[in-house]
Amino acid sequence: MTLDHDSLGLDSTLRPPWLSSLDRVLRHNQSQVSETVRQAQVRSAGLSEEQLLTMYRQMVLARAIDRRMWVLNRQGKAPFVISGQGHEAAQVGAAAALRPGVDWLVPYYRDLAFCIAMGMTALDFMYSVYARRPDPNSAARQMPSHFGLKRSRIVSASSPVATQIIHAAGIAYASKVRKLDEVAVTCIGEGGTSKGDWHEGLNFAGVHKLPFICIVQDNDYAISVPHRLQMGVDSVARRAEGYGLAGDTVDGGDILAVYAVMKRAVERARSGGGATLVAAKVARFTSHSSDDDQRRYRPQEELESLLRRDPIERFRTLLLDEGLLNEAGDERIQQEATTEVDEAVRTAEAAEPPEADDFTRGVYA
Amino acid sequence: MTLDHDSLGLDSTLRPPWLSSLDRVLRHNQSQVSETVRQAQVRSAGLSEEQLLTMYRQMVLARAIDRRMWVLNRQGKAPFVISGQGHEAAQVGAAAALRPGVDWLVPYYRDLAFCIAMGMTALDFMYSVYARRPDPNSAARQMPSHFGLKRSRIVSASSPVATQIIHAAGIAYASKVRKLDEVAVTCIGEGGTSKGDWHEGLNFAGVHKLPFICIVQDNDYAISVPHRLQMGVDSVARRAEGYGLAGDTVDGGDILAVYAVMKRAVERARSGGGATLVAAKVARFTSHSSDDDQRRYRPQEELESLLRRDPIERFRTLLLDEGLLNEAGDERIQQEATTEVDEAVRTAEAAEPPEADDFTRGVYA
Amino acid sequence: MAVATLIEGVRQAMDEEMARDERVWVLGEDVGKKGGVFLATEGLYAKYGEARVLDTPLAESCIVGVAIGSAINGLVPVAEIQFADFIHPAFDQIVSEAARMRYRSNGDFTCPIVVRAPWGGGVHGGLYHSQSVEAFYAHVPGLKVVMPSTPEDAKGLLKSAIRDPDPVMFFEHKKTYRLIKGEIPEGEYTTPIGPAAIRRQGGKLSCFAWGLMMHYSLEAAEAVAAEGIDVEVVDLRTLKPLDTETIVASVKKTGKAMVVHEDNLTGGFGAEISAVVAEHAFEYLDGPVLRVCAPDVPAMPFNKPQEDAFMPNPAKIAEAMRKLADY
Amino acid sequence: MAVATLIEGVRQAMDEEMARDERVWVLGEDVGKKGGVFLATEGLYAKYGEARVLDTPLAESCIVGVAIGSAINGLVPVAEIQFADFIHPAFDQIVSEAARMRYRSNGDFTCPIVVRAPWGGGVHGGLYHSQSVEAFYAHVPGLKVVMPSTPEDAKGLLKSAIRDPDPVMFFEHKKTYRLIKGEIPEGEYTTPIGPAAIRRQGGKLSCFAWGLMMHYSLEAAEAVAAEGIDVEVVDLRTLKPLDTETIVASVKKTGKAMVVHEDNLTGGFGAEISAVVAEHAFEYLDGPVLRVCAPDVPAMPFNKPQEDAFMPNPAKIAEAMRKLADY
Ligand SMILES: Cc1ncc(C[n+]2csc(CCOP(=O)(O)OP(=O)(O)O)c2C)c(N)n1
Ligand SMILES: Cc1ncc(C[n+]2csc(CCOP(=O)(O)OP(=O)(O)O)c2C)c(N)n1
Ligand SMILES: [Mg+2]
Ligand SMILES: [Mg+2]
Repeated sequence: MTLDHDSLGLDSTLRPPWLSSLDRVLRHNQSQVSETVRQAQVRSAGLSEEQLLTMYRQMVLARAIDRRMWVLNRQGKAPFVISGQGHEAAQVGAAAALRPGVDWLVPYYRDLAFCIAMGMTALDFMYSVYARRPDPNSAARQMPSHFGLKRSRIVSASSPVATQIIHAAGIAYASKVRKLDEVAVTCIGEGGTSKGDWHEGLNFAGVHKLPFICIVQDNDYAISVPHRLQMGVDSVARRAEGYGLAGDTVDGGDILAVYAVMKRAVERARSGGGATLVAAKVARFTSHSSDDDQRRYRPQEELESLLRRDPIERFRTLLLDEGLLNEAGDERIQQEATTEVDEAVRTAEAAEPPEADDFTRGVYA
Repeated sequence: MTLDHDSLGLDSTLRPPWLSSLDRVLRHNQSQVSETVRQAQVRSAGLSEEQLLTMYRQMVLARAIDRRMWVLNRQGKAPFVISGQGHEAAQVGAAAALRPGVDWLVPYYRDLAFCIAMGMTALDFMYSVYARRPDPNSAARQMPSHFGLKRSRIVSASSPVATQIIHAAGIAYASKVRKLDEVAVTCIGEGGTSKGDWHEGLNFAGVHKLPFICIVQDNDYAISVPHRLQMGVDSVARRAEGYGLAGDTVDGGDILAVYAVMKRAVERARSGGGATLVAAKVARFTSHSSDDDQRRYRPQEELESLLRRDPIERFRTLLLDEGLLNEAGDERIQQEATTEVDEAVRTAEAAEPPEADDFTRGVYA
Repeated sequence: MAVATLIEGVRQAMDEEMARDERVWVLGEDVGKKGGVFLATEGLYAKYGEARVLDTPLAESCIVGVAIGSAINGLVPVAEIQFADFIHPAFDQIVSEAARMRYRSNGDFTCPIVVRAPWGGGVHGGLYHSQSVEAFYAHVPGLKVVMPSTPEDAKGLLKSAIRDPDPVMFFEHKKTYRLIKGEIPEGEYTTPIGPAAIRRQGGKLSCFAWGLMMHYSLEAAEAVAAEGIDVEVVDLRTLKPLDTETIVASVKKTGKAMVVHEDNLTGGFGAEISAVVAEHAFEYLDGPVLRVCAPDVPAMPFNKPQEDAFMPNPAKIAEAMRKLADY
Repeated sequence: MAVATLIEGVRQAMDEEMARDERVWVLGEDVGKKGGVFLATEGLYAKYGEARVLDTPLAESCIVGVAIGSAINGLVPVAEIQFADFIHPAFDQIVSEAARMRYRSNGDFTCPIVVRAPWGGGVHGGLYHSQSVEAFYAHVPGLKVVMPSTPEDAKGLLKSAIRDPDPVMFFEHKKTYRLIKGEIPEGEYTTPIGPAAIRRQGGKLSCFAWGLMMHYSLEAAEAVAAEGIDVEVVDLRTLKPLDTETIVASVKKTGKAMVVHEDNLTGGFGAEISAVVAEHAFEYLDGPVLRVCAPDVPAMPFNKPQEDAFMPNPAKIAEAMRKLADY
């Protein structure tokens, strides 16, 4: 698995020379972290070998789907693509602390890996990329990455940023009133925290000590708007106290750190200890979406440095070093992901588009 | 000066026996604070004797106007009354740190004393209570206490809670860009901090380190909704850090403490040090408005305890103890206030109501 | 049948539905101990407790958003917006979220919520406690918009709204709360969302209205009846779905149409009624379609002379009736 | 005269006004280095610096509220809302604050702001990147609503909007940004806010439209002209104030009227045009007033077959023209 250099917005004709050698540099840097530290990390996480490998598989699959989207976009088959590359550890690490089908995910558009980890299949998603009739997210009414999957309790997402935060609070309020042992998790970018709805949702969760967790995936940019113009503070987790929430800032590239933070947050939620705000610092590898070109506003050194922050590579190295994975096993996982994506693409591509006249259906019950 | 017992929502027929003796209790309690402490307070405030007496006069006048409104309401002359009784020290203490006509006040409906201190006259206000044509706030288009006075840079206030916070941020942004030495101060209740606009305004002020101060007058209630259902934290000032703002919680009944906090905040603002969030804990003496009856939701002991929190009585005692005021001087101040209110009432009552057809004027330039 | 106020109908509807179905809950500012600023929820807090009669933070987007979330997770929320004037901060949650949840998820997630709000003027409310907001929401597919004008309808329609599987905006004219009294049927009943009610049969012209203006139109109709002008007054009750059948049928009969509303003229919902008539009843029309509305000023002033001048009233309506009858 | 795109007209207007008047500034999401997601502000950041071309936090209410505040303190803001679909969170600031500042303060405080937003569909935008929002704002007294359809007007009207002493909502159809090219006069000019433009003279029927639909209506008019149906196409350009004079005069001439818009039918601004015609041109009307609009679904779907089915297009418009001509 290597990074999708193209998705950095550096299309092949323009790809600068430094890119060719970066993968090596990256691998080298990461293996310098002491082995003992890593082993301790893995042990203390309290995750079984199987769980760890499942998490790795989910990340790999999400990345494979994501990269394929960009290919489809360049082929003119996917008119719109928005990506989660670079956010996978934050999402899969968080999902690992949840119970799919019991806990709620109120997602945002970068949560592909999160959704995969909660039960969405590559095919479920590819239907939406191709805007095909069987799309379980929205029957192709919405753009892709506007997730929604009833069987996995992934609540239908819209485009307006931050509205979902309040829905998650409402879901959690219902869980509390109905005495259901459920946690509502909702995600958003750091840009989205500037919206009134984010505030109103967190405040409500704080007042009622709800089983609610808000994960801010802070990738330093809201499209082109940098962190410094978005907020006057280094981490939004600093806002937790002001709402009566627990707050954590975590390296969102470190899947085990994310898992640990989320495990505590879930325990807090389920034991009546109240809500948590997690700020996960992540890297946005791609342009904001297929309509954007991040070279317009991100300096080249910054784009280069992203390559050293691949959360999948980081987890892979850890698993290899731990002896939980070998190159052959990794190869198999990559291959399985590719196969799944190939099949999803084939099936989705062959599926029917929605019936034109069907669009007036379902406005009301 | 005594409290307006009626305004506690306890109308005379229902007034319980305990009220008759409370003034004495109150005065007794307050004089037990050691004299040296008080003198130190006054000296360290850095306010001249004249300034202190001006502040006292402003509070007394505001209270006199406010009490008269309720009388007019009972007489059927003022259909709607909303009060600032109990908030006066927070407002006048804050205003003392500002430069009227230079600094901006973006007020809320309880800011009668604040407006008086910034330059509004009893007559300016009474015109609006009577909904008379010369009303400089809105030409009687708005309900009373929707302040606005161009010459004093008091920005026209609407009813929707919290919208004004963003206006103040915008004003401060313009001051900064235009390199004008101005501070924008905006007020709101603790209930209003739950609104998205409050958050969006504070965030913007934090990003740009604006010459902006938000004073939250926390009186424990938003109409009937108690603090515990409004926010999951004891003081909203705890939210300051999360915006990159300075934050202070202050006893809003202590005029000198408020002044001190505001003086620092103004210095910070003017020196480019950024914005401040002040939470002033105050008591709401009256029902929310003339349409409310707080006995429906506030326990009687709580209403009684309010009487021990009169900020004017507290300041008066301090001034008396300091020798800055004597009973005769106080009497004169009270008398002057009464006279000013009497005259304002007379003039306003005699003024013309707006011309009926005039209401279609001034929708556009 | 007992005579009661309109607000009592509203209160009873919530009380009965909460008793009937424990998923039903009420949320809003001051709906708890205080029983709402108009007392629409009086007694509910004592009866059903804080969890089901919740005083929310002062945040309208939060109120609607929490309602939506709770509906997704099995509850049936009745959200109160204290004044319709303060519903604007919730516009995005209502228009982008509530109205589209079903559509965008192809029916997998739904939004059975009710948003109640007192609207309308003539109560010294000034610019921000008097507004009409129905035009904004009646334009939005996915929402239903209900505007009762009688105690019986207030109760019956609110009960229907609570049981409706889709989001319902339920607007109660605050001046009618205690002004309008009427009989409320004993026992369980609901009033269907959709059909208009012909409140007064007439042959000369059709007058369409809702809320307080429906009552003013009836008054005006009585006034001109003495002059031989026989007006049919149609209480639309529901703006969305709109009962175009009844509207068109009435105009077919009378040949003349007018609409009365308190909202300002331009882009008010009266325009939609006019447009329906101008398209679907054109061949029966014997005169222009008139609108009696507030003028295009931002909202009604607080001072009495100007508030009076702003509001349509029976006299102004009667004048338009005469003018139309004479055409 | 140089031929340019519509968005180039928009960009030039801001550039020239910023050069002319240093109080003018631009704020919004991504308007800075990136130059806006559609590149409407391209080059301005480099030319005028961050303080005057400000990337704001992701918060629409903040964008409009800061614009209002800055206008109170002497600046002339041009706020960009990235997509009209995301203007809803600013509804309260626009309707309660911007529109009423002058009125409620009796002229002591004013609100000379411009709020620009790209609207409209046919661009694979799905439910939330395709909406029409003009009906919401054209209903609100205190606002002006401008909807240019040509590069010349986009520039001239935006310059007028920036100089206007009152809040102007300036809606640019995103599909016309690069699709529609036209001549932009050399040198300084403005186009007045208010008057409609007759884009095609015709005697058989009047067709009122704006934005992309104006162009589709012209196309349709050409198509039916071959069949002998001579359509007058009126580009309203400004919905508020509405040029009722031109509307009524056109219907007096042709005797038949139709409106085309992309927004959904019920309560869309087409209803207002119909109502104006049905009241003020009734005696000249020889047929029903038709509306060709999107159906009442919450917004246009992302998938192509359904997006196409949602949008009015020249064929659908031509069909309505034939039907009306035949009446
Ligand atoms: C209310 C609203 N305003 C604007 C947009 C357009 N928009 C979509 S994503 C985005 C940036 C979001 O940034 P952030 O929250 O940091 O999330 P990220 O994309 O970086 O993960 C913007 C401005 C929107 N979808 N909703
Ligand atoms: C957006 C909005 N929602 C509701 C109201 C009705 N309302 C007016 S004042 C008020 C309570 C305000 O409480 P708080 O902010 O604590 O200020 P206080 O009155 O206690 O000083 C409410 C709910 C309003 N004016 N605006
Ligand atoms: Mg981001
Ligand atoms: Mg309060």
